[in-house]
Amino acid sequence: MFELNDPLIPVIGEVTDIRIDTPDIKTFRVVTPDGKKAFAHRPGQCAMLSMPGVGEAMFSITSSPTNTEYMEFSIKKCGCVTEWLHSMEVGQQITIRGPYGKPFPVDDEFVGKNLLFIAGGVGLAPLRSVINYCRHYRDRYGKIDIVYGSRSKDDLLDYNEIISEWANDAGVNVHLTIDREQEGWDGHVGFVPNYVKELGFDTDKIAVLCGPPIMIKFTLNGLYELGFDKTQIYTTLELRMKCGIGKCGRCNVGSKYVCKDGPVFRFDQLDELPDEY
Amino acid sequence: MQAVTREILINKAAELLGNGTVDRVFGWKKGEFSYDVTPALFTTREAMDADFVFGDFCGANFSKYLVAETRKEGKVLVFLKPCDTYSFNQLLTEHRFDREKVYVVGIPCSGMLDTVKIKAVAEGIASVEDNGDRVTVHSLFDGDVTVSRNDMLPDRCKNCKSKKHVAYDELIGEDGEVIDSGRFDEVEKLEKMTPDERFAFWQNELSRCIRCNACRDVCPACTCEKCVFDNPDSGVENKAAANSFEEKMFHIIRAFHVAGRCTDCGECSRVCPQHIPLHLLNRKFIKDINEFYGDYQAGAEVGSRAPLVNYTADDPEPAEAVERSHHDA
Amino acid sequence: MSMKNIENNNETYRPLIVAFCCNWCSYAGADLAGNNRLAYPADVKIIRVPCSCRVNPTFILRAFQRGADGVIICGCHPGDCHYTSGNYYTRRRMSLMFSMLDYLGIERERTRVEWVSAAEGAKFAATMNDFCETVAKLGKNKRLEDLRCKQ
Amino acid sequence: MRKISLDRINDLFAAIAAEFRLYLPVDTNGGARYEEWAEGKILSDELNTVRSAKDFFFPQTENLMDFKTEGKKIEIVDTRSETEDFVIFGVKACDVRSFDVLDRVFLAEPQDSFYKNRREHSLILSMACAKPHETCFCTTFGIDPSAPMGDIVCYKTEDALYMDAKTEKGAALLKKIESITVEDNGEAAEKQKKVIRERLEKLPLHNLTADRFGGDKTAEFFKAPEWKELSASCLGCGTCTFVCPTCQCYDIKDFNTGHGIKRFRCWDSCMYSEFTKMSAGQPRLTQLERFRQRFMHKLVYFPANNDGMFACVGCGRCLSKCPIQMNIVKVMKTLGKGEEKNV
Amino acid sequence: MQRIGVFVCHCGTNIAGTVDVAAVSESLGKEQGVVFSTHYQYMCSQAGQDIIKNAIAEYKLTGIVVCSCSPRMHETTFRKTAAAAGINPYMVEIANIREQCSWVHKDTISGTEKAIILGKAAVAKVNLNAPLTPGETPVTKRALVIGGGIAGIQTALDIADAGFPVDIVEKKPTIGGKMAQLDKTFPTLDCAACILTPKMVDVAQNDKIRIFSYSEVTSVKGFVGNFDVTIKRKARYVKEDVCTGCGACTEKCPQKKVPNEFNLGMDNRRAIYIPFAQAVPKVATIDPDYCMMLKTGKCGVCSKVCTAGAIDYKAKDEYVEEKYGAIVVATGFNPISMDKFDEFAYSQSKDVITSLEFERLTNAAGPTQGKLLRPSDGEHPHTIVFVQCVGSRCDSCSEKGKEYCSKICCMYTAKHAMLTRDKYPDTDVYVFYIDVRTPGKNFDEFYRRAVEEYGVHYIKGMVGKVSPEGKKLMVQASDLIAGKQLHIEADLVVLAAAIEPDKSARPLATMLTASMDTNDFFTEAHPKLRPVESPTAGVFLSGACQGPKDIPETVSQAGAAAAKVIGLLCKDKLTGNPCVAHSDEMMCNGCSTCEKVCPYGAITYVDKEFRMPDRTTRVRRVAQVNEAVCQGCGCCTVACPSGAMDLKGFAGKQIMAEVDAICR
Repeated sequence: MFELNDPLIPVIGEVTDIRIDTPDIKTFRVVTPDGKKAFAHRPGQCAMLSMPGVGEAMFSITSSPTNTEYMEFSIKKCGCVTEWLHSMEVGQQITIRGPYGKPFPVDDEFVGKNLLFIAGGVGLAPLRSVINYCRHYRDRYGKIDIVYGSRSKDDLLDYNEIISEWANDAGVNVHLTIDREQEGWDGHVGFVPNYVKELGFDTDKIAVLCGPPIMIKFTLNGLYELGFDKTQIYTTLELRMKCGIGKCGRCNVGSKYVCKDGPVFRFDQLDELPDEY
Repeated sequence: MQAVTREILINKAAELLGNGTVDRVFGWKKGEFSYDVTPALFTTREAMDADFVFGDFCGANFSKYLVAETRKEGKVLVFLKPCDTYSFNQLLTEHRFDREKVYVVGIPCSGMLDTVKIKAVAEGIASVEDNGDRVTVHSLFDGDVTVSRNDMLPDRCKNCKSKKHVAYDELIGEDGEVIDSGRFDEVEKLEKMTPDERFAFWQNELSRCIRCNACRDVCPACTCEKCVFDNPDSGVENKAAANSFEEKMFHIIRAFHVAGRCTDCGECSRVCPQHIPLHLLNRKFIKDINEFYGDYQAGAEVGSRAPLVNYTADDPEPAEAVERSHHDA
Repeated sequence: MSMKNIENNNETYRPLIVAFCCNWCSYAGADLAGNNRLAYPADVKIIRVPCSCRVNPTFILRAFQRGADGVIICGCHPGDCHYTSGNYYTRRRMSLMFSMLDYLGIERERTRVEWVSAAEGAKFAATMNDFCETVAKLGKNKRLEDLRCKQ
Repeated sequence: MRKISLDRINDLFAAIAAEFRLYLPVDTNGGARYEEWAEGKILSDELNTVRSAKDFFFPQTENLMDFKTEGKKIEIVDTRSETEDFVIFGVKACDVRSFDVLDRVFLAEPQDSFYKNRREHSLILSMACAKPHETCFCTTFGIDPSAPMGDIVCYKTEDALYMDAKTEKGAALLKKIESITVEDNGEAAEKQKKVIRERLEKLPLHNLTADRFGGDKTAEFFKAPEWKELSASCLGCGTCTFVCPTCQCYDIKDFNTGHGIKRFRCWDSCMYSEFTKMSAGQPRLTQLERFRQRFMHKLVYFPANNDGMFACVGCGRCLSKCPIQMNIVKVMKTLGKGEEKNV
Repeated sequence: MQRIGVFVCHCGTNIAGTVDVAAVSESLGKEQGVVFSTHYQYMCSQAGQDIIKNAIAEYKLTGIVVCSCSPRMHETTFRKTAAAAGINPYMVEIANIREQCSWVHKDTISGTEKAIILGKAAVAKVNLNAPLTPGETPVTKRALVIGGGIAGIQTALDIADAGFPVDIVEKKPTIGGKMAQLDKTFPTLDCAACILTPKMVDVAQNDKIRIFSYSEVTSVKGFVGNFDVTIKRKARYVKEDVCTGCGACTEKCPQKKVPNEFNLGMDNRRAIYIPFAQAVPKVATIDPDYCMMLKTGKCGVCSKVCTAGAIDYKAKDEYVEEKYGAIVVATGFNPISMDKFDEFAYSQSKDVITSLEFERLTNAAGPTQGKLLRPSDGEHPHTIVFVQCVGSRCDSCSEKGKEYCSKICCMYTAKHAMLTRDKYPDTDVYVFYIDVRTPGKNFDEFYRRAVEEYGVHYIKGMVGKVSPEGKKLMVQASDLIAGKQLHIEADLVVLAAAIEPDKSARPLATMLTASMDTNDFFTEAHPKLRPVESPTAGVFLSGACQGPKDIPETVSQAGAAAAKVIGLLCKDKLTGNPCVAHSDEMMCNGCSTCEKVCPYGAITYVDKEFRMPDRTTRVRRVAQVNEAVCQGCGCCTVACPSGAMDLKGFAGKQIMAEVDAICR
């Protein structure tokens, strides 16, 4: 009866590349020991990474599903598992299981729509997957706007990719901002929510939000002011998870399990949930 | 039967609420059955008249609740039984709450009934009637059974260490005396066993532990901001009890952590869903402390120096001490 | 690891002894035993602590969990503590702890506190010889072991 | 229906045990608990066991897998093995229902192979409740203690045990013990049922209803002011969770044995302050929120996802075990009362 | 994750003879975190250290494990090596595979196995090591001496001699202490005043020394190098800087009936007084308990006669706050009260006196101008009985005396007996003793002279009872050697009262967080090796506050304390031991348990505002460790129930990792 793997039993992943993105964010490239992508996923989905003896934690898969060679995870140092991951060297094996959660509706609701991605800090990590997916299938979607802000230039994730690839794509507008003036930065300065309002987007699009709670709160207000409706705005949640399959009870909010029914939610769906996320 | 009545307590509380001494009362609230009594806050006489209860099943020690209660605004009235006042003092010694924010009404106690023992008397308890030295259990199916009240007392009340209040602002009824109880008899019985017998005894008891943490969470000495068992950095964190080592580890360390601070209130044994006689671990420490370093009752006075933060130049050596704890030998 | 297997196959049971030694007296005493080439069994593994009062009873339980057969704590003689009073606290803590272990039916001979000064190399060696022999006679620690840690 | 006289009940156990591992409630000084039958073990007369029967399928701790690490390499060792068939004797109606609740969680896709393994290899011999306790309220959830589910239903009278197979597995087992049992017309069992039903009428919680709760009640109850008072004296221990037959939250932890890592699963409780804590924050900061979660889950969230099935079976364990006597009945009555006033 | 280098030393054949060093190196190379492992002939040699330095650079090591001799031998060496190569010295751990392995085990297999295990333990520990930096604190270059007796005087003079400013706080109006009350000193019989008063003058004239007489320390805060002390200068109603010490006021003051404490109440002084002729500072003081002007507002004689205009009836207590780097306690001793010794009739007869009263009776500046006269009637006593060990060496269960030996009584009694016989050869002198203890240079010779040359009757035995009968004192005693009861008709009985620490010592110890023994003597940091230091860093002990002492001992200890103070004040900064305790404030319960076990008073509690996880703020009482004071014993870490307290360098996790590695 055990020919099938239990969902809790992971596979081995090997770290083949480590990129230092910001002082506290690193991006890890992970493949199976025989060099393949561990499993297929959809944009916005997550995976459980673990180092035996240290712990297991859920991370969103940063790389696009269209990348069939490997997966990438952009991880911010903030706890014991992430601290350990940050101390890894290339060649280190870890365990990986997934994919978990519901993806962004890139193949239904998003199709044919203009898209607005708003991210703050490490919040870009889960959006990177969907942005690159949409860039890959560019003709399926309308205009793409990306607003991304961070504390400083050094804290901007994937800066090179944004500048050299995203910004050059046709129909993709990238709006970068940092919180405070900085030498060598001639772009916009200011917080993301204000910048969104300044930019003043039309409501003919779907917005996807990801970032620290305070940013989400104010950006959301800004979008409402611009006339956006809750049904047009998506986000992705972060909660403590253990099993990833909606059984252990940890990420239960109302009748939903974030690991299974999320992490991607539309704001009108979130409104139905008790305020415990 | 308890010497004070519900009415006396309600009147007292109403008086203190009325004259502004306190703004809330920590007391017992009645539930579905006679033994179904929950600690609860009351702010009005009307609420107390409706739900306040005092009787044979009001065993919960309220001292620990004061840690959280005193962080709130205002002053709280709390009813403390003699044994609770020891925990109260111990918490004060450890600076766990602000004395000024509590008004203590000491109430006498004639021992609380043991729900487990009552339930063993008859199946389907409709109600329990206390007639002084006899207790009548009304069963749903089997009629009435009358038993000796003393037989229905839990070990902690049978071997009550003190009927004297060591802390109060006001006392209802007469104060009692410290009692020379037989509370170490059970410990001595165990000490007289062979090591194999003792091991078998504890293995049997502790193997039932489900690590629900009720003993810890009810313990007035366990008010740590973060318990070592919940702290991954402590090196002893664990929450599973399937492994016999971990149960032992948990209970040994917990007993050691409260050694010299445990007032022997017996709450740990009262709440254990598996009826593990946990108080026998604590009492062993108390008995040893008394024998090795002189009598010491935690909480008897505020500010006393606990035996584990004290020493004398001629304390017994560990080997000698272990030997001495078997004074039969 | 391989060495351990060879030993297990060829020799009789040897106990695993963890010794906590205070830096100022007993660790120096152990060094003196070394200087004087006073032999004691290799079963004894020493952990250096600043003072015997640094030894938390949880360390002792941890050692037993992980497979130690005996735990000994060595410190300065009472009155001679480098930190004036540390060993007095050790004495109280360990008296109570050992008494508790005994109460739980765990062989009392598996735990010991011994005061060894920096000048007592001979006493250190003799103590360890005696302790090893005592624990060896008791055999493997079964009452405080954690089966998960047994390979 | 098969019958065996009580003085031969040991023969019955021996016959079953010859074929399967047999577990049954026996008395200990901490109340009744399931133990594997062996010669000399006597069936407990207690109404129910202190711990529920969920342990058989969802044990307090279980090893999930082992890891070996060397340098940068990791090896995963699958430690699973197929369980042998086993029999649980004397499961009460409430606990039998709890298996359905657990199935909804563990057998939902993706299935939990550890649970499934044990569940599929079990045979459940349920027992009708002769004398329900004052804490019992299984009828609230539509459970009939006089007619429990299970592979075989048993009735115990003064002098005999009656067994009725409800499944094929059950029938096969009854067949195997045919030689020591006799056929019975079921009259005694019916009589017993009647007695039980009469007794149920007398229970103080007999009229408790869960009608006011269900999957669509989140908005109604989540912000109810009553939670504050209900949770005020909650100690935050895990007693209710751990004795509960349907609570199934778990934690996954690693244990370094020095020779490798064991990844194990153990019971966890949503009442624990550490339960949802993560390095980035804590969504349920207060005991009120944690307390509310437990009861909302049982009475609202779980039914929302499981066709209205409540995650409570009315066994009453939490009523008798909670250190401060706070329990689901008080929650239901308090919250329900509020609505009554509005009507 | 650390990058650890393992270096296994052969120590010639010392290690390699019993331990397969190559196998150790190879095995440890596989441990978690180890990226480099090697072995070498002599790791401590320059070449060996170079191997370490090169490996640090080449493999970017963050931690070092050296398997070699005892850390007590070369830990410092390898720490310096690591520091020189740019990694924190506290990232080095030593596995002792020589003293504790190769030298004590003969068998190569078990020796190698053990060496590997010890190495694994060290690796496990380094994996959890964190860089540690010793804290630095500045030193206030000023010392405070509390007590102006001979101990305080000597300490102050020695410190001032080295060029550091010193303040002396003395609670009496003058410095000088007990020694100023003595007549002659044993065993040389010099006059106490003759040797003491020049020193008092030296103090007065030394511009590095300030005297706060008639003052008390009321609060001490801070720690070694940085004490903040508040000194209360009691109002003496005489302007110290104006008074010339002429003494006119003390002669004219109409209040003549004030018991003179300097003469132990055996005569009277005025309400305004100078304790004795050589007092320093020589300034008058008004006794507010007796001064009519202060009590009733009627008198003012002293003000009228004072030509300097020094009298100030409106004076108030003043508080001085001062910073000090070091504090010397020299609070001295007092004879115990004789109230509980009724059997000797001390309270019934004026002619039963203590030895210190006897000193005053024989002192030329005393109430009898040095003539030995009975206090009751002023007649010459002809039979004097000295009783030894009154209140000393008592049973532990006895409630009235002390268990310890007061040490000085044997010698001063011999002195008293000898001096009496010398001046008044017609006097019979009996000394009752338990033992005569005379260890000390020329002490025994002195005692023997008393017996042999001066014919003092030394009788081994205790006096049972003294009863006054008429003008006589009937002394009942036993002679243990002769085995008989004695009845002596004495004129004067002198009791060698036990000495005890001054009553001011206990509250002072609390302020200083210095520990005391059960007799209220200050505890020394180490009874043998650090006898003049208190366990509290920066607090030093001088004289009898630490235990009974005679003058030479006191003076030598005073000098030793001064030397320690000078050593401390010489430093500009104090570098602490970085292996100190620290508390995790979020986990601290504020229970004070750690504070109670800390032998150094390094832990204090503060009320601090915290932002709690639920975004509320709460004031919590939390422990804070003063790293400059903590010595790193770790006692608090075990006492702490919540595990908030940990010890850097010997953290609980580190020790457990070692345990795990050993038991693996």
